[in-house]
Amino acid sequence: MDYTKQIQEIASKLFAEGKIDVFVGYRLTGFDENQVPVLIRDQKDVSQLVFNDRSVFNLVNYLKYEHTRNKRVGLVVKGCDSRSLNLLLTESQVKRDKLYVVGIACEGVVDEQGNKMQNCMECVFPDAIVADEMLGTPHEVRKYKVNADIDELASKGLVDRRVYFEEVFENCIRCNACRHSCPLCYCAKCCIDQETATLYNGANTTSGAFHALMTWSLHLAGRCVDCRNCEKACPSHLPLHLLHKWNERVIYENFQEHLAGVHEGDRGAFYKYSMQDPDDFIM
Amino acid sequence: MNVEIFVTDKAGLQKFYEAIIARNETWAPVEKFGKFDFKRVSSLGECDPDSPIATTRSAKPLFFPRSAKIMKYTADSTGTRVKETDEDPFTAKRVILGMKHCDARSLQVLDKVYNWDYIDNDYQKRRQNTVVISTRCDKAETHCFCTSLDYDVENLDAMDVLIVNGTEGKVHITARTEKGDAFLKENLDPASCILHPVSDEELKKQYQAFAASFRLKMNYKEINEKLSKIFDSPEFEDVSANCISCNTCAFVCPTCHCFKISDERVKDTGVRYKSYDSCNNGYFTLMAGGHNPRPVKYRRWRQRALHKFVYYKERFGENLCVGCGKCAVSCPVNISIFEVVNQVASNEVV
Amino acid sequence: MEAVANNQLVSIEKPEIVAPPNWEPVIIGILCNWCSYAGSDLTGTSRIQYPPNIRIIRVPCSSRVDPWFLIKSLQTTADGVLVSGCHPGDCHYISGNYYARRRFLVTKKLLNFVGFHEDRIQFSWVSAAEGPKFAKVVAKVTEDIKKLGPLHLYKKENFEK
Amino acid sequence: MEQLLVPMICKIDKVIQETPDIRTYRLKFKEEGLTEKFKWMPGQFVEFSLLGSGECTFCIASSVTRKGYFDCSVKRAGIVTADIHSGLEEGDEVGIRGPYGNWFPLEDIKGKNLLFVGGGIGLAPLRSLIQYCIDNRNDYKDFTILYGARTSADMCYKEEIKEWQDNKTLKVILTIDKPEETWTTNVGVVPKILEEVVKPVIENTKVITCGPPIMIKYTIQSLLKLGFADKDIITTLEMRMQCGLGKCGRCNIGSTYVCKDGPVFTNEQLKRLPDEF
Repeated sequence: MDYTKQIQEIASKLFAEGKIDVFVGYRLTGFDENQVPVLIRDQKDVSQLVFNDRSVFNLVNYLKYEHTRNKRVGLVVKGCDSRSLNLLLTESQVKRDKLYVVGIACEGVVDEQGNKMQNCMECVFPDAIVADEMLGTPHEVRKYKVNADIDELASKGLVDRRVYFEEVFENCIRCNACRHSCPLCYCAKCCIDQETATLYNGANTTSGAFHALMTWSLHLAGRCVDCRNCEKACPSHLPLHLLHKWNERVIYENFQEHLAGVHEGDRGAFYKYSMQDPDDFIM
Repeated sequence: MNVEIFVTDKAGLQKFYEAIIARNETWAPVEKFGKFDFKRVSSLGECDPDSPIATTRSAKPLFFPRSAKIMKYTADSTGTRVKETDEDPFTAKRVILGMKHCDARSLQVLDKVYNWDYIDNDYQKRRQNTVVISTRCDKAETHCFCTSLDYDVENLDAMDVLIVNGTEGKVHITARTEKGDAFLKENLDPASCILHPVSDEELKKQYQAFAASFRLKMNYKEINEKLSKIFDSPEFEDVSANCISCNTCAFVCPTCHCFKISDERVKDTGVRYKSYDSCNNGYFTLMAGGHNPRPVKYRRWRQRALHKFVYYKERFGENLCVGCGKCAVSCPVNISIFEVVNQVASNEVV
Repeated sequence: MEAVANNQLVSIEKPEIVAPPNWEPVIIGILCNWCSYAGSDLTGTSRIQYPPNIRIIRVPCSSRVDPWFLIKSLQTTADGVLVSGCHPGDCHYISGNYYARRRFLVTKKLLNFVGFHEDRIQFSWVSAAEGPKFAKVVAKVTEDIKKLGPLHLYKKENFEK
Repeated sequence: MEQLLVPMICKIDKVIQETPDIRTYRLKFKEEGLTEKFKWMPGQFVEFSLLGSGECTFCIASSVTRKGYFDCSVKRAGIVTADIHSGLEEGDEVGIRGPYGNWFPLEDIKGKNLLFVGGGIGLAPLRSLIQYCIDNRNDYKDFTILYGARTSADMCYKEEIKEWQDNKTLKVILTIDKPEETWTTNVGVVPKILEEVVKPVIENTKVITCGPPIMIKYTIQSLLKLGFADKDIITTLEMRMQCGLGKCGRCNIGSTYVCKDGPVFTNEQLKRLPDEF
């Protein structure tokens, strides 16, 4: 999967036609195979752009910052990224007419060791859903698969799970990198950071981490698109995908096979309801 | 100080480690979720003191805990009482194994800020009660640039005991401070070592090979000088464009020392904590009433870069960066502070 | 959970935590203003007894209950939480409880996944006319949570006097 | 460090509602002996903590020469200050750490004419110095106080201002931003009044100014226009602080720690700082 040339051509065409102010893409770090997101504002820098299976980071995240706000933006999206973009469009965070989206029919990206990422192996929608232009050959429709880690953990006993997650919360240093790297966390001030003392858990304690991670994952339940930006950002390498994948599974199984951001205008699972939702757990 | 170099082999080193762990409260790099971090260990099997991979987070949490209790208090109808917190677990006597050079150096840098004006007694106590055992790296990692900064890596005296791998499986153990000397006398079995009181030729050679393996090299004096002049450079806005303000760099940095104070209260009792904070945070400087001196990302980013390479230098005479590259390793978007600082400095405004 | 020697209760999630003698659980009840709160009122006025372990908080609607409330309750003092609202179709705000139902299911499952027993968080639909049902629900929740033992959440040790 | 951050407990002796959103709290130490030990200079600040809500930085608004108590004036602005306003009454207990920071250069201003320019809550740090100077009146020459507020209701320390007006050795000039029916004296923003009404003597005069950032900015501009030297203009800066000890890194402006090297700066010093306040 290498669309470097096509993307460079598209970007330079867009700049030449004056259609965009900023193009968000990837460039090489210059010293290893990894890539750095880059915001290009001038046609002469277009040659920096690359795209291959190391283009991991979800660029939709950059639509949150002042560098792209109120500007016409060109953007490269993979399948999972486009789902988050779709949600942002539905939630009125970005304007479609200010975006020029280059969609990729993604064949999966790799982690730093060069192994295919887990989420790519389980990916249901590898093709960009929102796009002005598509690169690559579209894939056939895949079936939703339950995450292997989830299966393994869910089969363990309550006490074991508690021990496992206690370790997770203890290792969290509450840098909030997960939140900042998430394309869907766009609130100006996160509810976890509201300094109203009775609700606030500002300290980096285990309990604060429990509170923060649980609240965060529940706010993303039914919205998380499994791009794994958070996991990549976490300096403690916490298995954050477990929380999201578990929620995704519960929602998929119980709420009419809902998957986040796969249809245009489709909101998160908590923004709608159905008469058929399970009721048996309520007395 | 009269430097004695003990020479032993890999097995002797393992024995040395075992003896330390058996006799002292020991902290060493332990693998968890696929990376290393300093943890309390009770046997050598749990940890890997010689791991070539540096810990993701620095040893900073052992001296400046991620969240320390300042006090507990009760406030009810009978009045307000402030209570002592529990015994600080970090002030006990302890040994840290497998610390890298850069980490050890960061403690010297932090000493400056903690000992000016108001002296941080807890930090002092933690420092005094800790024996730092450092292993010199054999090879530089991708993001390392410790040799490019204002300290002599070869003759660094930040650690108490230095371990260097020599040729033919030999291991050299030296004390670098009085504390380290006393510690070696107590814990090292001289029978397992040959004593070399004179030459340290081999150490020099190892260091030269290590220094030659660096990919990143810069002239810190030039950087200091250039950065101090370009506060208003528009370049900052460009280079910070792909930063996502995630704070990871500050939390893993061995020298970042900003903190916040927060209260938590349930009914009548409460605890006040001091915990890490980062200047990349949008509301780090937000004042009540809405005024924010650093309201946009590039200004916060600039504060962090200049604090590392200009402000701290002006104030305390040292760079607040030890060149460990931990921030670049952990950065989710692979921004390297080395590259960015050099890029800014190279675009000097007239 | 089975009682160990001396009839002491242990925490189901952390077996090393043993309840002090004569331990009584603390349960937070979050009730919707229009049905369940009125229902609990009816329970009182009709002199039906129910366990005193529940502390009641009134909210406008069951969909006002952010999962955060549940987490925070468990994190500070509560050993269990009961959320109660109108029966489906009876919501004062037309569809509030349908939204709430989805959120509750996910919250319950997620907390169970990270190692809390499912019964720590319970839900019920209680209408304004169902005074006896409210008493029954509270009795059941209290009994369930007594069986589960004390909840040891990371927080509590910080706040012991 | 943790010990340095533990506050001392104070009892609120008196609450004065100065304006709709400013209250002055008169504090006394609960523990005996602390009152004698707690010495401060005009311009210094304390960390005021409402246990459970958090800490706030307030300057001490009274002079050390008025013995036995100290005042903190609190404007309702953020979360903690809102809690302070709604939650604290006479007899309640709060935590105090301090005093921190530097103070007005008392030696430098001795024997000089003094011009105080205050706006809104900015009178609080000036009040500390004004009280100190009134109590050592013989050390100073002419004494002018210019104080401006948005409306007459927004003026704090009304009682005390009356006292100052009655004091024949002081000259007090008040102004409000917009005309009001009952208001008979000056109307207009502080820099305008400064130029048009006060017309200060420049020789041998020190100006001490404090107020909202925008007011300070324009006041300094008009002072320079009037011909004052940079070193004769003294102001106090506002930055977010948390530790007050020069450690937490919040109040850094360049290599300056406002909590240690400030909050009192002369305009000469301010010019050297990067423009980030």
